[in-house]
Amino acid sequence: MRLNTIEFLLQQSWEGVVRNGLVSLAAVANIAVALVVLGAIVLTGVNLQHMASLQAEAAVITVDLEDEADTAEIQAALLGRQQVKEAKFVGKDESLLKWAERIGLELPEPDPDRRVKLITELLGGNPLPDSLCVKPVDPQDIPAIAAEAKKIPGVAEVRYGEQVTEKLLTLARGTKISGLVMGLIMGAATLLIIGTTIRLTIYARRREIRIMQLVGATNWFIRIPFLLEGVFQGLAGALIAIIILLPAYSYAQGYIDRNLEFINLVYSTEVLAIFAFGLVACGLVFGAAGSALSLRRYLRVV
Amino acid sequence: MRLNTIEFLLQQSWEGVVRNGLVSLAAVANIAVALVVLGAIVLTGVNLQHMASLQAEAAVITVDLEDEADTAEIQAALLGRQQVKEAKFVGKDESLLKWAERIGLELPEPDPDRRVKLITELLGGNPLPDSLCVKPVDPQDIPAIAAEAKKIPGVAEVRYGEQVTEKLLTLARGTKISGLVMGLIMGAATLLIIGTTIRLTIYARRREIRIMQLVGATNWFIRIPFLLEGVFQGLAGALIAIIILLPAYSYAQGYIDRNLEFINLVYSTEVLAIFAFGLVACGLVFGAAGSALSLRRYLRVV
Amino acid sequence: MIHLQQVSVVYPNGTRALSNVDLHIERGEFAFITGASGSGKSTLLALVYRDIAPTEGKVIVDGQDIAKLPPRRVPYLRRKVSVVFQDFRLLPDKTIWENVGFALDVLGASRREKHHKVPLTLELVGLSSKAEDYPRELSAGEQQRVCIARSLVNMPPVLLADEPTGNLDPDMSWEIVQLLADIAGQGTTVVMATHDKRIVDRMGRRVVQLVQGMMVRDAKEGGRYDAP
Amino acid sequence: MIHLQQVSVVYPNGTRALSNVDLHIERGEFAFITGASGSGKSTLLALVYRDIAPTEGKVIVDGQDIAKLPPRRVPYLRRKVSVVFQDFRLLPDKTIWENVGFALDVLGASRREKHHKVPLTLELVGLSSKAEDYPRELSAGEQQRVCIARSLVNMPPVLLADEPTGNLDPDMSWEIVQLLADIAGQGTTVVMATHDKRIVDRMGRRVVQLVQGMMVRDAKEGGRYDAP
Ligand SMILES: Nc1ncnc2c1ncn2[C@@H]1O[C@H](COP(=O)(O)OP(=O)(O)OP(=O)(O)O)[C@@H](O)[C@H]1O
Ligand SMILES: Nc1ncnc2c1ncn2[C@@H]1O[C@H](COP(=O)(O)OP(=O)(O)OP(=O)(O)O)[C@@H](O)[C@H]1O
Ligand SMILES: [Mg+2]
Ligand SMILES: [Mg+2]
Repeated sequence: MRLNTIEFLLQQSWEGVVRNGLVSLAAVANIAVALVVLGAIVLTGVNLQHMASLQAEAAVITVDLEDEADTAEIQAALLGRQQVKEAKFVGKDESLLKWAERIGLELPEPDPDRRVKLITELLGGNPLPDSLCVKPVDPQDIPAIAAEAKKIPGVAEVRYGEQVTEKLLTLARGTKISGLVMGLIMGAATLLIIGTTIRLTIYARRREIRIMQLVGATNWFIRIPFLLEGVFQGLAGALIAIIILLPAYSYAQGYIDRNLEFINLVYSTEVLAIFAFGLVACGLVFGAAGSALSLRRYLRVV
Repeated sequence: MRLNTIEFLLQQSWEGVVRNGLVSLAAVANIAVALVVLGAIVLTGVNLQHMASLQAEAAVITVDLEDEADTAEIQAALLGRQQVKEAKFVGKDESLLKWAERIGLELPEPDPDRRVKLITELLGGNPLPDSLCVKPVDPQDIPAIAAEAKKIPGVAEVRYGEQVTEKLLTLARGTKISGLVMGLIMGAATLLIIGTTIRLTIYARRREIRIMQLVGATNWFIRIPFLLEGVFQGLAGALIAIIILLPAYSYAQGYIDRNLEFINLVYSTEVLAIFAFGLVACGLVFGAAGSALSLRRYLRVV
Repeated sequence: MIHLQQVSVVYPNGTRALSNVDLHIERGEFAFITGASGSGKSTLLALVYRDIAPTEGKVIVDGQDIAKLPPRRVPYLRRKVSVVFQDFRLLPDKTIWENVGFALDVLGASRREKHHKVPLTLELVGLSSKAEDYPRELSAGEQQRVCIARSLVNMPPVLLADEPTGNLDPDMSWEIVQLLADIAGQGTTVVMATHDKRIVDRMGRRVVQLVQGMMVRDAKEGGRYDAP
Repeated sequence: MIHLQQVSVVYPNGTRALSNVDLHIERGEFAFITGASGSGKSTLLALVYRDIAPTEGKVIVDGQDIAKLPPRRVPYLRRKVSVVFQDFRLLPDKTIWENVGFALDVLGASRREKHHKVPLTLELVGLSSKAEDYPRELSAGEQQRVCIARSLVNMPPVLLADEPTGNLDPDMSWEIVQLLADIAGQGTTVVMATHDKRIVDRMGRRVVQLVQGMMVRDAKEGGRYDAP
């Protein structure tokens, strides 16, 4: 393409944006709203996922051992499975101390060994067994590991807070799936809206396009200003979305941090930079793709 | 207005929808997407609010009494306040039994009285005080009631799980506010999008409008088909939104009910009917208002 | 019927299109407006159907000073003043039949009235066979005749025709002008802007000539295209 | 330069616009197309700039059978064939200057070339003073001259003019036709559809007459508007 042509086309695109202020406004508003919604969904999904996995990561399996069991052998059996990350031995005395602490039993004795002795006396013996504290590589595998562990000889009982862990895992899975579905639907809707909006702008200028064709302009010559206009609009929409989302998120993060410590939002400059970059990329793709698809239809007939 | 005219205008509007399929599609898609997002926000907000208040409702204040306190008098003092719904006496033995149950102390004794005796012996006395279990009318008032209760003579200590209750209340309040803000923003964005889209359709047909004016059509004659077109589109958008949202919500509700019993979604035909009705109303208002606002600007110059 | 008193028009971009024009046309009169390209003929007609307001002077149509007409009254003026536009201005999404019927629709005419008048008028301009076609499917001359039919169908008291024969062959042009003269004979005031020397000379009616926005000639009877 | 061989055109709605037309126009020739309204003049021209394809027959322009031209080659044909459209077709968002310049833009002309050619061409049609106005600010005749300027500015090998004087006064019309004749003298092939009997008779050039889509007359030299 000649330099004259390139200069002319760039000027055309810019004039398009300025002259068709109204049309551009509609497209930019559409893209911005769609990206805000899409971005909010992504942020929510990422955070739910993050929280669920944080919680699930803390999940362990407690394997109670029979009195005469061979601890080392069972430990080896468990660690032999790929899904198991760690299998720490926890003696019955240690468990007893922890239990006493948890129920708030107040004893005037600071030395652990003597505390154990005191509690044992108080209860007339230590009712707790020795156990192994097993950490999985992936929290998803907990039920499978537990089922396997039960079959090992010398294992008395396997506990892992079925209720909470399974719920959290379900929640995490549900979030991932529904976030993906919502994201896809919103993405499609965004493309539809942008596509129809741009198609509408082209429809509004159908006579001009036809005149250009009649005067000998190639389809690309006509297309490029529209495409660039779409890209400009996508960019503008993305910037607006970022200007709305990032401060809102940062405010929400601060508010939650101050008031609800048990919720833990992702907030690293790196993640947010990637997120902003993603929005801009989406805006560009949406703008360009929307224009391109709409133009295809309208310029088919020469 | 004459019957002929009304007939003509209705026919015009319908033809507008059919002939400008593309334009209509854009507007309907815009409205549908906006309403889906708006509806999802409303549903999420309602449910979070509902869950938070369910949890908060279970919150109670425990007022520990001094040994020689006049239980009846303190009870009367508490019940005298409007914010207090209930103040039930809980004896120290009852509390001890509950505590033992909570920490999983296993005793071979089924009879409550003798269990109390056994535990008391085990611990060398019952360290727990008598107490009053106070329920507030509105969970919001818990901190205030607690502060007041502390001042009553004969009250040793006041506990109400500050942490959890306040967090839940904060969460509920935050949800309400951010839902409202989000809803308002989305509503404004929707109006903007619909307005610009319809303005775009009018812009695309500016020559026709001008011709009609030149042939002697009054502004209302020109406006009504556009307005009705907007109303049709709003209605269509609302129906699409309902068709997407209600089954999705019902599916989500079923899924959560089956997998996550601790989450409790609102699901009554009545609420959903109101919700659907609200969507339709929003669609109508959006469609009509969007057209009306856009028409005002474009028909100003005769 | 139409009275222009010391009318001047200056467009927003500064172009002076009319200067101090004084023109009085009586009910039922038939007048030609002639003048070179850009001399202000269309501007003069646009004053009468209130597409533009005069910068100076008065425009009185049917006894009403329309310079001061409030916008919401304008449509009612336009129902009395039909226009054959130089660029046709047909509604692209309506068939020929509907385009002509539209002038009756705005009056709230009944279906029966439309079904009586529209075909009759299309017959007059020789377009019965094109009734169901859309404007884009017609030749330029055919579109021009649709515009003429639309301006005739509601039998207006005033008919303005802006170069109504510019896209018609000489025979057809002559027929159309005869038609307009007939209508003038029935009491309609007809003003026609034209470049067609042959028609003006052959008709020998009143001729108003413009030169750069100024009225330089007003030949009452037996007028010719060129000044004698 | 332009060869129509047994060409027929039937529009999608069934209208038969041309029937078995055989027409051969040589390089540098100047030909009039005449015929009543709706006789197929615009259709004939539209075939040459490939706005429509013939239903039957061959259309050969500059040695190329354009009925089989792939869509992406069409713009290049149109740069060789300039058209003065019956309805002007100016770009509403561009000034007169830009509208005329656009015909050079599509060729990738330099800024200098445009600044040399555009004012010169506007001067030719007498519109230098309107260069910065928009089409809507011009009279119909002025718009028509802009369209003429646009078709001249890139000095095309073929120039089609569809009723280029329909909105011009007789003097201006004669000037424009002289201009077209000059261009034909410089080697451009000019085909002009017209209803203007006076011009056709005065020019005495080749006249092709259509009646309901059929070519009924082809008067090579000294042609007159009406058959002798
Ligand atoms: N796009 C179209 N679709 C259908 N019919 C058409 C179309 N364009 C033209 N016609 C018809 O084809 C015939 C020839 O039209 P054309 O425009 O070639 O006439 P013309 O000789 O240019 O007439 P005029 O002098 O009025 O411009 C007419 O009967 C017209 O109605
Ligand atoms: N909307 C406008 N804004 C600015 N100037 C205008 C406008 N319309 C017309 N003019 C200018 O006013 C003058 C008169 O225009 P008008 O259309 O009345 O001429 P006309 O006599 O009808 O010409 P024609 O025979 O070419 O149709 C012209 O110089 C034209 O450029
Ligand atoms: Mg004019
Ligand atoms: Mg034609």
